[in-house]
Amino acid sequence: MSGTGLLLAATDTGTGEAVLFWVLAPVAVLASLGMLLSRKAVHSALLLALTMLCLAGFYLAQDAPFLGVVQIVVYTGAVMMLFLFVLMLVGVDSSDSLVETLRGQRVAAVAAALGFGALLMFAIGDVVVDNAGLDQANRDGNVQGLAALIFSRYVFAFEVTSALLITAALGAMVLAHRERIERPLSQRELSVQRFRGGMHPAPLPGPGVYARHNAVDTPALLPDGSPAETSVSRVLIARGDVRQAPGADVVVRDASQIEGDGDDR
Amino acid sequence: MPTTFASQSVQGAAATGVFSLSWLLIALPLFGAAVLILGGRRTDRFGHLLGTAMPAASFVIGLVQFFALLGRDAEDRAVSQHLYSWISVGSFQVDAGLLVDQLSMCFVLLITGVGTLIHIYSIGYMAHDTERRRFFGYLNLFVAAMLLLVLADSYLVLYVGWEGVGLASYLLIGFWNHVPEYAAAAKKAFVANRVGDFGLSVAIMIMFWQLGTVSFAGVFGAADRASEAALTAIGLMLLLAACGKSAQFPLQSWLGDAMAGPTPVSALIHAATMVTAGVYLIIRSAPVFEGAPDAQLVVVIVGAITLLFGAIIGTAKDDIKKALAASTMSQIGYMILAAGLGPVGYAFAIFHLLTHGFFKAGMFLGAGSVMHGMNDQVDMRRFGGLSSVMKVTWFTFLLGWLAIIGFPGLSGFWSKDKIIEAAFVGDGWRPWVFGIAALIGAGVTAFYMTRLFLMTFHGERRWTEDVHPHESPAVMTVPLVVLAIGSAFLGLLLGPTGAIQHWLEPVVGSHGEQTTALPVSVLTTLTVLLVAVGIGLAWSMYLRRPVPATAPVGTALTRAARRDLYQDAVNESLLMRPGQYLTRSLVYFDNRGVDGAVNGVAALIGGTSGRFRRLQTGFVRSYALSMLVGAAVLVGIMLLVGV
Amino acid sequence: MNVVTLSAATFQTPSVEYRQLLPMLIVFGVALLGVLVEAFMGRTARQHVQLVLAVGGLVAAFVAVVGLAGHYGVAVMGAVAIDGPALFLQGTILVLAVPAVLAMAEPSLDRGGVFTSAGSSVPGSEHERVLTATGVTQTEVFPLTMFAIGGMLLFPAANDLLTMFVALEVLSLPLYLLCGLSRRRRLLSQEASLKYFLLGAFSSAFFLYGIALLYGYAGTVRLSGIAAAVSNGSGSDTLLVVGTALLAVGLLFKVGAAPFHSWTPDVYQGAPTPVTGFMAACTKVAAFGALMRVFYVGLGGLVWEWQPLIWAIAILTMVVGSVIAITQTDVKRMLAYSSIAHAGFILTGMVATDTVDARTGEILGVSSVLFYLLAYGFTTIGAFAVVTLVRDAGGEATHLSQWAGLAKRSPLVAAVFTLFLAAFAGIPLTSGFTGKFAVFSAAIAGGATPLVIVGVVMSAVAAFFYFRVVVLMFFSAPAPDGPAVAVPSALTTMTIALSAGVTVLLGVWPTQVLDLAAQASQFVR
Amino acid sequence: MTDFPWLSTLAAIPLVGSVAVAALPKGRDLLAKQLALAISLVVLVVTVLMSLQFDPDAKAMFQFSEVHPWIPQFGVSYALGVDGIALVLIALAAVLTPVCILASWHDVDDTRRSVKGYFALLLLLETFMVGVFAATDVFLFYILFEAMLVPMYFIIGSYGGAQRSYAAVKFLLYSLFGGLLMLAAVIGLFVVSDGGEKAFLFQNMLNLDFTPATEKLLFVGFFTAFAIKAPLWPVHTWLPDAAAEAPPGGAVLLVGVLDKVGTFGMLRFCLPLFPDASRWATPVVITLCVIGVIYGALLAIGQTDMKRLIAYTSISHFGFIALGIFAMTTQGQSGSTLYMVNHGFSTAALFLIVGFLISRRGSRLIADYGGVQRVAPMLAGTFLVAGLSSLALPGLSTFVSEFLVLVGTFTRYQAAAIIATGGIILASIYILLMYQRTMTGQPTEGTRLLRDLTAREAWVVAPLLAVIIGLGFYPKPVLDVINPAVERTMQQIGQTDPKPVVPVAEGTRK
Amino acid sequence: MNPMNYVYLSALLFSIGAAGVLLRRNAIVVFMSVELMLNATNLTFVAFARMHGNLDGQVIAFFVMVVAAAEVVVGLAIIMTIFRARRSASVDGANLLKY
Repeated sequence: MSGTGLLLAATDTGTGEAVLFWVLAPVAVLASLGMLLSRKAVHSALLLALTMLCLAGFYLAQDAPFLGVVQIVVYTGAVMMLFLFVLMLVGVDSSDSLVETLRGQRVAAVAAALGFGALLMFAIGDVVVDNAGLDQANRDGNVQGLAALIFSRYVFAFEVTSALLITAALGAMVLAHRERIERPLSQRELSVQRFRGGMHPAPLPGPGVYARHNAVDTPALLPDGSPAETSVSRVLIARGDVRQAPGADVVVRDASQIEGDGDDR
Repeated sequence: MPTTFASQSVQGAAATGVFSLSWLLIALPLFGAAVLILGGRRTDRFGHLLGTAMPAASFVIGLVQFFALLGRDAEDRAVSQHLYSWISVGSFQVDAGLLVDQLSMCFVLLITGVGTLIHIYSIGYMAHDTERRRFFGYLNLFVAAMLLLVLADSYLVLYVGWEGVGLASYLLIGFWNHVPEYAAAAKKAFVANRVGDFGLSVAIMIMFWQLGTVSFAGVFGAADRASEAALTAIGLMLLLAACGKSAQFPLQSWLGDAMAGPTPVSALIHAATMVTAGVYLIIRSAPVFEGAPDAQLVVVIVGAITLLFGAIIGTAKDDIKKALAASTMSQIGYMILAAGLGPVGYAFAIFHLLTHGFFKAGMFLGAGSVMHGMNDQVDMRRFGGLSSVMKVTWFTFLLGWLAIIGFPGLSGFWSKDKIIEAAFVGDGWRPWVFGIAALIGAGVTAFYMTRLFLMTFHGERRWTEDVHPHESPAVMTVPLVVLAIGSAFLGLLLGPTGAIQHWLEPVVGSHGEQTTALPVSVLTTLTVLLVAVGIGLAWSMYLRRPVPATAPVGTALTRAARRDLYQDAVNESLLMRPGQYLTRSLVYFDNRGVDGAVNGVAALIGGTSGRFRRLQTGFVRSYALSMLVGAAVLVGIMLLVGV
Repeated sequence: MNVVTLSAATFQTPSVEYRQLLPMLIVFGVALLGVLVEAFMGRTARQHVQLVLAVGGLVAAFVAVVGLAGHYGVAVMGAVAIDGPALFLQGTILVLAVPAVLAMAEPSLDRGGVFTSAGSSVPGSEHERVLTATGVTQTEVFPLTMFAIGGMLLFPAANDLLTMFVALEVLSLPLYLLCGLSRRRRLLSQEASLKYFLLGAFSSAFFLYGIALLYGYAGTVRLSGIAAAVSNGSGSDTLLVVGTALLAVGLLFKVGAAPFHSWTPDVYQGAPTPVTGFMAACTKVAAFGALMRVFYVGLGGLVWEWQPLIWAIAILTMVVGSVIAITQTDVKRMLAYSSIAHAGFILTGMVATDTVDARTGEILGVSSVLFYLLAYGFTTIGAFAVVTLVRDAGGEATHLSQWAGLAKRSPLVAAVFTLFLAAFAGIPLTSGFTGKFAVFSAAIAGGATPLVIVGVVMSAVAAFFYFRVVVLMFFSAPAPDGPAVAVPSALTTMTIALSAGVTVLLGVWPTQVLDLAAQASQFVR
Repeated sequence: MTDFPWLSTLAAIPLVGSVAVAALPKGRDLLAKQLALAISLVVLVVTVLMSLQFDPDAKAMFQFSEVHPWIPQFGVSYALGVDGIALVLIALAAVLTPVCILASWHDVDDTRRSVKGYFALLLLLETFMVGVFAATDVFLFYILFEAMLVPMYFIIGSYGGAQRSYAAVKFLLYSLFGGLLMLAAVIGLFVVSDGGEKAFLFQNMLNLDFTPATEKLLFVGFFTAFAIKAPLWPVHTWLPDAAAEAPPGGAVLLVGVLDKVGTFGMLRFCLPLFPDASRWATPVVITLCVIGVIYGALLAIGQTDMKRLIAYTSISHFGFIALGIFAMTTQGQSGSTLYMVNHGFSTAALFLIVGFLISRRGSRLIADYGGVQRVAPMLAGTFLVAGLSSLALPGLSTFVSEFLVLVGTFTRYQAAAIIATGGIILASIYILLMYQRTMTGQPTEGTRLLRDLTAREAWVVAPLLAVIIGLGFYPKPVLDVINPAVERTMQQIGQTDPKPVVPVAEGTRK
Repeated sequence: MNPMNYVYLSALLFSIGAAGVLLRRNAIVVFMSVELMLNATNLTFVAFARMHGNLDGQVIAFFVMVVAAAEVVVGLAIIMTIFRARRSASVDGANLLKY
């Protein structure tokens, strides 16, 4: 095999693009590293969104306006929002402890990733490219150019993608849609259920009641002086942001201690 | 060594007339054996009669053939009978064929004649054994095998008889195998014989390799063209075979134990016939040995050692049968010695073999008769003074005794004296060493046989309480008498007349007048003198002094002789113990080593599996790690290979 | 540079060869119909309708495949290659899918069927209990399966890497879902689903990056274009080789080759057993088809570079699969490792790249792999179907100790399972033997004798664990409270009977199929 | 009748019979036994009829040939045919099967396994045994070689002794490992071959062009498989376990016939297909054989279990057989072939009689016996004859073969032959030691009430002993059948017997 | 500026994403890391598309986005079910299947 590529001397891109690159690239890298390192999933998601926005910038800079927009709309706008949405549903309390539990995993993972990255860099470093530019390809407009390809050469892939989307929809239905199999309870039945159940027919106690503080993160005290666990938001408990009620002996530590059935929401 | 060895024509004339019945010689006793062994209890009633009739019939055929041979010219007395093609593969062609010649005829007559007598004797001796029929079956089997041995016309057919007699010997020694020692003795005999058979096997293989044939005719015809090394190798291997079968040093140890068999067996197999097969083999193979002087020397050495060895053991044995067995060993030593001397000794070896067959069989049967009267006791220290109660036995034994010690005029005198003479033939150191050994042997023989005779039949009665000795029935004594007659006169008949030499000359060759190292007359005198000394010594020790009921401690030599000169101890420490150790360690090795290696591989794979299995931790991130590492390695490999 | 410029003015309506695409179109169409059925039909009838639809669709698609025999060529603007291997593999996938779907539809072993009554219900919850009691089932699995099959049909036929990537995803996504829908042991099932999904997505990323690098190398993702670039030697070698390696990662992940196999045991064990059978058989067929197409058609000029790679992977895969299987205690897990080992054996056949049989013109490597895939597929589906029959109160009794003395309880089931195990082990007169013979002889002809020797040794190791099961079934005393062998409905019975029949037939009389594989061994380039 | 498919018929009868027996309703055990016996006797009769048509001196290499294409892509045909070597081995199988069936009449009654299953397996095994000897297509041979494992595996594993499953797995894995190496070699052979639809036909596989390295590799593949099957030292350790744990009938067919496939394979396939490699390997093989002869014998002496003892004697005997084959002389190879037959009978007799003994006392340990001769003379007597045949007593059939092997070896490899001859001494020790310990002495507590042979058992043993003695004195009928085949093999491997060192004058050879 | 810088950047991001998969325990974050890898790939496609002067790369990137979107839906659904059953989205928690 020949050792050199056919593409000859690299054509420089414009200065503006260079500036853009050198500004956005560190941001993208730092953001992705931040995604990797941040303790909270939400932060990770937001940092990933930032990275994606940077990429959108790159796309725009490389004569791919359509992709750049789609990147923002689909990825940053839709996909990442979906992530955040799911995080809200399931993962608000999922702040990773950054203590590694698998022996050797961290070292090995970092080493493997570095090694792999180094190999990739080495491989790419060998490449000498001619920057042909897309001026000709984009001559009728970027979108038109893409469309011409999508609807001719890649039309079958495009059509098949529909199967993918249907699958996705079907899958989401199967896994997330909860079919109601019993008759909905009437108002009366609900009332009966509520009182028969013996638990809190009335609203739950508010926070801070009878306590020295009435902040939302301070549990109410019951007449006997013990803290009312139900008086603070579960979210706060999960985040570990609950203050200790003065004089209280019990500290609520874990969401699971109070939660019963959480899968309805 | 000057020889006028005639290239013998063992490729005899085709069998006609009575000789076409040669196969019957073997077939008759074989038939008897088959009927008696397969027939089971149904044949109990007539088994012993059938068993006796068969060898008798063979004897008759043999006699007829003998006289037919006498009617022919000396050169035409070899008759071959081709039965069928036995093994035929490529150039390896072995026919089942029989050869009746002067040499085999001697044996045929000895085997069937003495054999028949012993069968008759056994009718009485085994009368009270419920398994008598089986006994006769085995005896017939033996006779058949022995006849096959001596009638075979090739080494391989001989080999069949050779092992056949070994089998019969095994069966008969172990006839009372419910006694564990007897069963062990039988096995010992067979195994020792097998060591010898190993030699015979190898000898036959060398023959085929070197000469391309295993028939007597082929081998002897080609022997003069074969290299001396090959012939020496064949000779030594044949000697090994002879040592095994004839209880010669160093394979002698089984014979004493073989006395576990019923006494007629000892008489027939372990005295008269089977044990002399080695002598037959060596003499039959004369053309081979003639070309291999080194092998001959070894034969002589073995003979000399054994004759002294047996004699020395014989002096210390108190068990009458074991003493006789030692004597047999010694006497066969004489024969082997003679056979090793070449043509000068061949005829006399056979001569001694024949006379020995008579007198030793007679003495064994006599001993059996004594045991019969003494409740199967064998300890001579418990005998004594039996001459008065067992007259016939005593008298026949007397003749046997005189014959074996070489009392002038009796059979043994003629045959043994000739061997001693022959041993003195030659130049250099040999006549002196071997001749003197033979002489000393004669003296010692006289001592121990006299000792045996006197301890048994004379002196005070040292019987235990419960025995009431009596003479045996006629069916037992008549054979004794016949054998005694043979012991007395056979020598006279064959020896001085030179009949045996002339008879055998076409087979074993002739020798001219040989000069002995000492004059013959001196030798004869010396022999007689030594014999007299031996008798006198024994007389003074065992007749004039009382014989203690338990053996005195004795000198170191006596003790050694009593223990068979430590032959068993030597075998045990040299062969058995190391063998057992080897076997045990191999069993261990097979389990742990060979099988262990295989199982070890399995365990290794299993262990590896178990360890690798743990890599499947169940953590997605570990899996992802392995994939990333794998991908990196893949990329690495591709970069290495591709760029 | 083959810069393609298509202006709006010059845009031409793409030619769509519907006939060539018919099998895929039928399958996708049936999948869509299935979705509509889900939407509009009553719960009670759905199961039956879906089954009929699915099987009918598969049969129709198969007929379409048969009808295409000999009509080779590329279709839809070169995106799909319809050639011998593609058609053979499509046919294989379709005939394998029929018994697989039948087993999935088994109604009588477990009340309500194989799949959960509702994927959304929480395991162990009241909701799940109530739903289970009604005996409903998640009939969406049928359209999902059909989508997966559609993806599988496209995967080995894809003629450019983009189409291949899309096909990969089309076949993968439904499988991720199907894995999580077991009726029993749902936690395990969901865990399998999660693991499969995360690792699958991870591997897709590698696959995609590989495509990117190859695109960077060749400027096109069409296999013929890449092949042309390789033979021209244009572009950067490092991009090419690294791209090849990364592409291989994605494909080897799907075939379950070491070191990308680690998902296999967990997913095979956790997934509903009929789905496991389906995956083990059909996915493997599709993935090997794609692997062969990429490596033979696109990267055929790079054979000296990637052959050592396949050697190494094949050896590692055979060793890992066979050795680790020895100490497995769960029958499904054991079969999973066995499938890894078999991936290694098949890779052995792939090594014989361009050994063309002088007599028939068949490419030995390709035809042997084609045959092996068919043979192995049926055996696998059958074996997993048998696993569904051995049950105790907790559902399938998959722990090996529970299989002790099974022959006592049901000699027939034990005998059939023994047949499948014998085929896995490559005992003569079973399809496994013919397959092994085919790949090994191709490999030797291709000069890979050491590889065959490793394969042979590993077959011996593998035989150990197969026959350990036989020993258990036949020679061990049954546990007093051991599992029973359930009597299945006609569906599973048909699955097992068909699999067993093919296993024997391909062992005893493989001539026709071998001929077919030989004829189908040439790729359109 | 020359076109009659004798061999297919022969293989099909027990196959059909096996299915029929297996299909009998539960509980009809006696009927199953009778049916199995009848079928095996029919096979025997057909075998005899076929043998009568066999022409030892025919020009064609194989007789009763049937060739039909089977898997043309792999060059595989369904090809059957026999030469003398194969014929006698088929006959051996045909004789031993009914004997074993009769001998096993009550052997499996008290196991908790299906009785009819056992007899069906025996018949199935017979099919494979006939097939494997008759196969003249290398591939077909390989397939049957492997397929044979299966019924035997179940016979051992289902109907064996306490350690049966260990023994069965060990047997299977050993054989399978060897078989797989052979598979690799078979594949290699196919690749090397000229191809074509009948590439695997034995005749077409002869005289292939190999590079030396290829030929050696292929030889090693085949030889290893055969060595394991035979078994030769040091890959023998499966045999004692398998033979000891198998029911007596199974053990007989295992050691008596199945293992012969190994030595048969060496003679039929290893040597003619790879003559140069065979010559190259001969020193090693001869060494292994000699070690095996002595090693097996010594191990036999050290055994405490009768069946294991017999198994080890077989290892010793297989050493002899392989020795004769690799001596590459007519005597050696004819002797080995004859030895295969004889060993089959003599080991069968030993195993069956020991089996009878064990069925009475319930122990395989030598130490548990003693004095049997007093209470069961027939049993002891037949045992002795069988034992003597095992130690190759002249006059019994094994002697002829053992001597031929030795003499055939001697003309080329003197040292090896002499050491191997030492085996005859050890043979006498192991057989007589066992006889002494079990049969002689006073009856022990456990053996006092032992029954002698029943009529059925006597009928089992009688034909075996008759053959043993008959072939000992008159082996010609068998040798005449074997010799032409062996001579052809010698031609195929381009060997001639060494000439005697001293040329023999014409006319005095006899 | 050398347009290859984009490719370097994408390799870097790809590696960071891969490391994320290996290092993070929250299934959602793991999945986000995978998305990062896909994005990195897209960047490569776009960069190469410009270098080669054809739009195929951009088309592929577009398809990747579509596929990724579908994958996200399925993936998040699966993660949801896991979370509901186990009350945890930790990938380490799901290791009943092992050895």
